[in-house]
Amino acid sequence: MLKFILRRIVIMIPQLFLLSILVFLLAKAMPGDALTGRLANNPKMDAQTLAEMKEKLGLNDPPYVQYVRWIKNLMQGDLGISYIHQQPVTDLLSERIGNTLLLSACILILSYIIAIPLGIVSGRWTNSLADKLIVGYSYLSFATPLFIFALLMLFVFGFILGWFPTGGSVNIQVEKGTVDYYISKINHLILPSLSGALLSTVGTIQYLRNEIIDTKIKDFVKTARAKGVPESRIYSRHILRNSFLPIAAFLGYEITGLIGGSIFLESIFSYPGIGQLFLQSIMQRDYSVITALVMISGLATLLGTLLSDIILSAVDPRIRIE
Amino acid sequence: MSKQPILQIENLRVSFRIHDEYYAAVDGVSLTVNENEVVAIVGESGCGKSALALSIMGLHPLERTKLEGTIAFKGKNLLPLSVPQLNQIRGKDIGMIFQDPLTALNPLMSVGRQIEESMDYHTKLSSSAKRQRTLELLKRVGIPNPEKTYDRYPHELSGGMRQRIVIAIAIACEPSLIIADEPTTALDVTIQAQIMGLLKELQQQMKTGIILITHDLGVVAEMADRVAVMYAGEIVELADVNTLFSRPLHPYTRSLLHSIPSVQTRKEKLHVIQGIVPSLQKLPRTGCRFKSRISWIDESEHEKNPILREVAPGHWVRCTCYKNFYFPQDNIGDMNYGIS
Amino acid sequence: MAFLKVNHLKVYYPVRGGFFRRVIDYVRAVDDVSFELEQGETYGLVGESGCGKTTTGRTIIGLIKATAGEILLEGKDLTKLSRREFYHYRKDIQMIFQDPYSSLNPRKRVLDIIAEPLRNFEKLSPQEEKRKVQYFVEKVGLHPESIYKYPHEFSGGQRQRIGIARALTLNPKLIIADEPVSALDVSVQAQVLNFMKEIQKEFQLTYLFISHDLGIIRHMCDRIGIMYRGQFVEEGTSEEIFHDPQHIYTKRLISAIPNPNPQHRQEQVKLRQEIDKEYHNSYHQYFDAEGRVYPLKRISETHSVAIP
Amino acid sequence: SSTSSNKEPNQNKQTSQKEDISKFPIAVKNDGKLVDGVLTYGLVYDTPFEGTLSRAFYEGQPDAEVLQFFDEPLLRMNENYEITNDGAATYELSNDKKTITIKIKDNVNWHDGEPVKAEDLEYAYLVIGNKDYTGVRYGDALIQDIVGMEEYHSGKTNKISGIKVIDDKTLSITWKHANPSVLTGIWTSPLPKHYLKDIPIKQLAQSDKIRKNPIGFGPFKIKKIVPGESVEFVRNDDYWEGKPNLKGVIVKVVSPKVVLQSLKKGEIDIAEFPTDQYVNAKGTKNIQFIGAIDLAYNYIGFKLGHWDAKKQENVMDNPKFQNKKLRQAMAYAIDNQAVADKLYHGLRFPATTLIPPSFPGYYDKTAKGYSYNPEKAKKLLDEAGYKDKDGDGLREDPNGKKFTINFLSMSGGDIAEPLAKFYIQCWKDVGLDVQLVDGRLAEFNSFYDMVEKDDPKVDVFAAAWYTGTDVDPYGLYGRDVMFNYSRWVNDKNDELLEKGHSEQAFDTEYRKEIYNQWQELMNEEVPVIPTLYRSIIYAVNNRVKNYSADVYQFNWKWKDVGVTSETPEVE
Amino acid sequence: MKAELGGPQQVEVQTEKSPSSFSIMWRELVRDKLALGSLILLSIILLIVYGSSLILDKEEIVKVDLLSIYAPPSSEHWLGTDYGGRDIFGQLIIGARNSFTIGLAITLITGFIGLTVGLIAGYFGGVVDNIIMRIIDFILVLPFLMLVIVFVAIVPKYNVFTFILIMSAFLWTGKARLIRAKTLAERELDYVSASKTLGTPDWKIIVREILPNLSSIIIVNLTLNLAGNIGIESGLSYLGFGLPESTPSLGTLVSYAMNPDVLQNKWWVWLPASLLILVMMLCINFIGQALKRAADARQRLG
Ligand SMILES: Nc1ncnc2c1ncn2[C@@H]1O[C@H](COP(=O)(O)OP(=O)(O)OP(=O)(O)O)[C@@H](O)[C@H]1O
Ligand SMILES: Nc1ncnc2c1ncn2[C@@H]1O[C@H](COP(=O)(O)OP(=O)(O)OP(=O)(O)O)[C@@H](O)[C@H]1O
Ligand SMILES: [Mg+2]
Ligand SMILES: [Mg+2]
Ligand code: NI
Repeated sequence: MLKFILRRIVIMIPQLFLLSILVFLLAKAMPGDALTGRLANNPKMDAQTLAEMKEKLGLNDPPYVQYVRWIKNLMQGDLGISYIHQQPVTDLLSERIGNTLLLSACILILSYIIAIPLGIVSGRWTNSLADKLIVGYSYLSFATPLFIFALLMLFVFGFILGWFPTGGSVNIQVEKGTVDYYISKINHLILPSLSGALLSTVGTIQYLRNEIIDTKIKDFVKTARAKGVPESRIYSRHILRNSFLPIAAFLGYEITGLIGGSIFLESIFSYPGIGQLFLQSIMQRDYSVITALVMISGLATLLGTLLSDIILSAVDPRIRIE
Repeated sequence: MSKQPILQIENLRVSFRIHDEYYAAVDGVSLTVNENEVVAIVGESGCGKSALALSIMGLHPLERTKLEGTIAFKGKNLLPLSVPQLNQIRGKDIGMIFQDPLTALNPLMSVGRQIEESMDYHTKLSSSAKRQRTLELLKRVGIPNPEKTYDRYPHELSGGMRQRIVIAIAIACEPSLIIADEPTTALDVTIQAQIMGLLKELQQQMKTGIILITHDLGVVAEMADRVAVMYAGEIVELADVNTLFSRPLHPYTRSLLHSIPSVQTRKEKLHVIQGIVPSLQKLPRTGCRFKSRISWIDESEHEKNPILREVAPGHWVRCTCYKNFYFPQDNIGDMNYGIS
Repeated sequence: MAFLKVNHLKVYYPVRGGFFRRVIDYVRAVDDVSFELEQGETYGLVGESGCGKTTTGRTIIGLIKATAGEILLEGKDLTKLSRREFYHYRKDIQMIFQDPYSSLNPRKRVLDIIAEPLRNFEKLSPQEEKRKVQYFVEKVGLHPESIYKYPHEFSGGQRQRIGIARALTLNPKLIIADEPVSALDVSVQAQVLNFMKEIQKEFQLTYLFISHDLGIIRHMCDRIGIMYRGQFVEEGTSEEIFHDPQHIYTKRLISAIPNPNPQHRQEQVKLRQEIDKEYHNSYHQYFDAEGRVYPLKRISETHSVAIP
Repeated sequence: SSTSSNKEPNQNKQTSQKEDISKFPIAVKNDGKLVDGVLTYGLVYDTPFEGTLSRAFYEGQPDAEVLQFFDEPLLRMNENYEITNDGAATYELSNDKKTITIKIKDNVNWHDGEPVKAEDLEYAYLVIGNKDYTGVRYGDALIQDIVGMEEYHSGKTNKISGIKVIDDKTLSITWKHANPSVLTGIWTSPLPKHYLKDIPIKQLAQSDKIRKNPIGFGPFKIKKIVPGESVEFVRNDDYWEGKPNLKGVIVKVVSPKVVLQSLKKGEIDIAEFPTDQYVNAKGTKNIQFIGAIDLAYNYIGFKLGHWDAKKQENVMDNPKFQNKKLRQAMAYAIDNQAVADKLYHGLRFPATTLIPPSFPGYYDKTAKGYSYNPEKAKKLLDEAGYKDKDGDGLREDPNGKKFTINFLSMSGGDIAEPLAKFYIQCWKDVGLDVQLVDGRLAEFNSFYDMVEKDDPKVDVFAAAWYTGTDVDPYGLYGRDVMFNYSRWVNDKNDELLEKGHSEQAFDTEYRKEIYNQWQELMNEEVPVIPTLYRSIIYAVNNRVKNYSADVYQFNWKWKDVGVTSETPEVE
Repeated sequence: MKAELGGPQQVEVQTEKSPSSFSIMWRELVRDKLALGSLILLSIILLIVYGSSLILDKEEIVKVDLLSIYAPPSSEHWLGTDYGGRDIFGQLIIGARNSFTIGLAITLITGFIGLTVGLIAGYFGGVVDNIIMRIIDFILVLPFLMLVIVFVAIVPKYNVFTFILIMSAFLWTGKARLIRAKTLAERELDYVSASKTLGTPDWKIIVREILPNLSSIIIVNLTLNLAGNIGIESGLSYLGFGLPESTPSLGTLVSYAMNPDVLQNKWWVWLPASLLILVMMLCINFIGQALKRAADARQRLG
């Protein structure tokens, strides 16, 4: 098992290396740099100082020199300094990544909480009215753009009904570590994560439904029935466990999707996380942050697939990892 | 010696819905299985053997299947029972063995647990007692290392082992009837021989009745007490095993027996049954269903509405078309064969 | 000279493992197998599932690469040929597949299926092609009109015939039949077996007949090789194998066949038990310390057994 | 001084109404009685604030808005953005106008109780001038002009000879040249030396003392920061000007998309309000809108040459638009009034000169600019030889060749596209074939990349400048100034700009006269066409008292701002 | 973003091995009232959209008219106007055409690439497969948004065509995986071995033997994908990297709803486009589901 994980991680290294080159080249290929047109609020600047600053930031070095410098630091765990935030990228990320992880985890959990029962109902009672409604909902959610939906949620539940806070990740007036603090955190999470979750159920519902339909006609289910196992146990013990396999396998890939979705959610709900940070850095050409984020999300994707494999091997005895 | 009937099937019809219409895959089958008796059902693929077996267990998808007639298990009709009621009987009084031992086992559950599972619902044993019993069962079906095997998963076992597990599941609660749907078809001959031996041995020990579905006449000859030959949803011939092999009457039974190459005798040419089994929708529903496949027997020889007749004690044949069909090696005249 | 001579054929499948997924071991699917086929005979290959029958057959026809050994067809070693050269020998060896459902492309008409080899090897006009296809279709006992139908419109036995017609179009000398009837229903098996015998005479075919059903082997084959874990345990004529089996494995195999005579039930069971006992008692006489069989030893003109 | 807008507001409005910024109140009206309450201030941005909470280091506007609560410059400004003696310090200018002496008032203390000292201001200069300094403030000409600054910057000295700490509270700064910009642009924000001195300058910007626990001497103290999203302030009882009215202030980021709703719900009390949403927000009962003209203008520039980085000067070598009449014609052809009224509902209005009315002292009220006059435009084009010779409705150049103008415009916000389209249509109406560069609007970075690098694909570009408080246009139009994006060079221009910040220009009348001449010159030569002036609007909850729309706080103070009820009014 | 749905693992579709699968598909489609209705509705929509976009003057529609900004629906502007005074109805028609064309083109291009790559990887297996799969894995970890920005910035003319190419460059991987998996299964079947023994060259086996057998899952997959691809540019429009406004698209219209004022008060700008996307997606989905049932014997309605 350990060997397997190690092996997979070793395989990741060249991938990440390639990714690093590509990302670096892309970052450089984007028009403009961190200083382009960006001195909007510093009206007093002369060409010489600007050149001096570019020099200081290393923007004048040939790209390969910049790359080597970057990769060297990267390997020592130094992600560089954000130009825009004037802060080491590691610090910046540690401020933000917690929020995104929390949000993503909530979305994931919520979407499973919503999707799994629906998928089960719809797979178990195929072609029933409930099934049709659920399938209808899953199409609808598939067809609705996330940002519109999130905005509507925000207006309805945040403003019109006023049930939830409309921005930020926590109320600043509560003391960190108190019960109130955690309640406030959760309260701020509900709306964005629910918006994300409601729209990201379609995959899970459909997979689960298909999988149950497939599994319920398998021979071993017949065997279980022939044993006299009650219907509810047939589902809980035999069909569902088998049907969850592809969902478990999908879990790792979900991570990629979450990073994409967080860009929208974070900007609509003013929730400071890395999605928003990524967008901001892209817009402002904050190279060190962009490259760090891409590397991290690449790593997350790779680890996600690894995670999927590990989960899969944990639940499926047929897949043994030596 | 009079035997207690445990299962009495009367006039069973099993119909499946295809394109909004129901087609009978099992059509008016009556069959009795006595205690401590092995009844074999043979026939070509698609003749309705499995459909018959599944209907006893109530395992057909309810929304697409229509069941008519009666299936009386120890005098109690199973057909009107609800699923929870059936669950009282399934696994406890009737056990089932499926054809493919790999797909018949849940890949995600240890085999020990799978055997134990039926005890969960049919006995009040403590978990250690259940485990104890499972280990015994494993030993009984000839698994060399029960303790170790208990925690194994199906894919870790060989085909023969798996089939033993399936058998262990079927006999876990000492049922009085076992339905074995092609239990050895997927296995090699040597393994097949072992499994057959095991089944026979268990049957003799437990005095259970067995419905053995197969298309291998060799297996039938070795295992069965009585044989029912099915064709196109109907039983065309029913007799005890010796009679059936020595004096087959229905042309279909005869053809089957002659078309199989045997190790003992080498023929230059095998007997060929013309044509194919028609699909469910195209099945002839009137007259002798085998008619179209024996062109050398004249139309008029077949009955209009063939029924299963007892032509000799315990020997039942459908349709009289066999009568003028002469087989030199048979000595019909010798016996009291007549048409009642 | 033998028509087909297989010499010390080995086919190993690599097993990967370890940190770098390197090959750590091999599955010895075929491990040093030698046999010969004479023109016009039917040679049976029998054994338990997984013993390497299919692999042997597929290696001979070139679907699998041999790890070592020679396959001599009329003296020419097929394993040493380049792809291009092998192309010319293609015509001489054809194959009948086990599953008549998956061996015919469901999307093609019978005409296209049967004409496929013709299109590869001969440039025929559409008329000629059709005529030739129709000739073979009739030869295998199907209606000439059938050529415009699709495989799903035929029964298993008919499909198998289509497969045979396809194999015949190139006038092959050797046909490898890998369990040609095991997927067929009992009542249809006979059709195909009879038919195979017929065309063998007509086209002077040599069969390498693979099966695990000893009844069928007995019915079809002149000579038989019994395989066990990639090796031969016994080889001989049909008579010799069935009436005078020498190797305990062969005996066991034969005794396991169910006897279709209910009267002999008791004896059959007894025989089986005896042989099982013998198998356990004298195991080490037949298998070496690793459970592998010994090299074949000739005990008569035609009969060889793997005993030390 | 210079810059650009990266926040092209979103636009819109009902066709009929038209607003007029001059009719907006500058200050809120509230006659209620003050209570001791906490006010919530909204940072209306799509992105979190960066959190570089130091005047010497911040770059983003959100940070600046956070800074105003706990830190301030030592010298305050009047409505002409000139320093006064009302602030935490007083100043005196020497007779030669080259030396300023700043005296910090006695009761001015940092939030940790330490007094603000002269060495703190010196320290600010030492940081900014240091070669390890990571911020952008050193670009200021006024800072570089300090005697000894260059030597210090290059590392030759470790003190700036032009800056002298006279005593604990007094300091003088001497420049090489006398420049009236001193009055509007002098740096007077000290850094708490006692607090920061142990941190290497290179790491100041990233240190916790600036990012997490910054101190200032402003009316409020930072209590807590949630990075990127909110800051909690409490009253600084020790504020030099007296105890502030508010018990505390909460600053939090609010997305522009929901700012109106947040205001209606009372979630925030004050926010800079996106002008494009004003028409819908108008009439909201629980809030008042106050506004002023912004220190900015939009313009359309012609690419007349390129920037020679080696020589550090602009070279006017692009022949395409050298003909003044062509430029004038293009200016006459566009209907800015329509744009202002229809697209901006009057919250932007046609610009007439390059000094916006937010500089009341220098804005030339008499300037006519270029009002919409397509006939005149056509006439000028005819005169210049741009005639339609092949009858396709589009003019060819004087040589009869196809004449296509490539127009670069920035994307962002809804209005960008129709605006660009509208200009193109306007020009087409007078027979000019104008096409968007690459057929599309350019994204912010691409836009400035092309403009700064004088991409030959670009003939004409639409951009905007924030002017800052210093009226001096040199930083945007000087010969050796990189931000002179049109690369226009002209002797008269050089002369006027030079005079504009000469010692003589300390005389406001003189300076005004010079800048009037300059505005006239620019209008005549039109290297850039001024198009629109902008407004800035604040939405303020009715409970807020003493707040005003002028960003530079010349007639109000945060100390005086208060609330008249415990909780915000809700609609 | 939404395009993820196609996802790394496609829904398993069991292929029915029968040549008349087209007729089965058709039968299944006709049998399913919902699917049939969807097909008819979709055809009508497409007819109107493609038909009338021939008549409409695109220049006129995208022309800025400052006199009728945000005009509510009226007889002159059936669905009102946007902030540029441009007719929404006209934009809706042209937008629908563009969006559908984009969706279709992306679907086809990704289908083609995915098919080619998947077939090659699946058929040859071994090293080839390994290399291709590594490439696909790699593409999966690429930062999509960033690449789009870079591409948008460096392509000289950013229009429908380049947009299609950019999106296609990323979205083929899912399909390649699916096809590969199917091909892997298919090549194990004996008819492929048969063709090999008959001397048929590899490329012919791929094209003539395997490909036709994948047709039903390809059709099903492409149909369902088409639904996903129609709204694909709306997310990018939100981020500011959608199509230029001179090229109206449904996504652009929908993304106007980002402006809270438009969202709340000017329904005519974004709602019709949203509904149109929804209706088209639902229609295509229903058709796709019916096709899928046709391809999967167990789920057929009968
Ligand atoms: N659930 C079902 N729905 C529709 N038709 C069915 C169903 N199950 C079986 N059939 C049809 O009923 C007939 C009888 O099937 P059954 O499975 O009983 O045959 P069998 O004799 O067991 O054949 P085999 O030897 O192949 O197992 C066949 O024609 C089959 O196609
Ligand atoms: N592609 C492969 N890779 C690895 N091992 C293989 C492969 N194909 C076959 N084997 C192994 O090689 C051995 C021989 O297989 P083969 O298919 O030749 O057996 P067989 O005698 O034809 O069996 P059956 O009767 O089941 O068809 C088996 O152990 C099998 O698991
Ligand atoms: Mg069956
Ligand atoms: Mg095989
Ligand atoms: Ni009859």
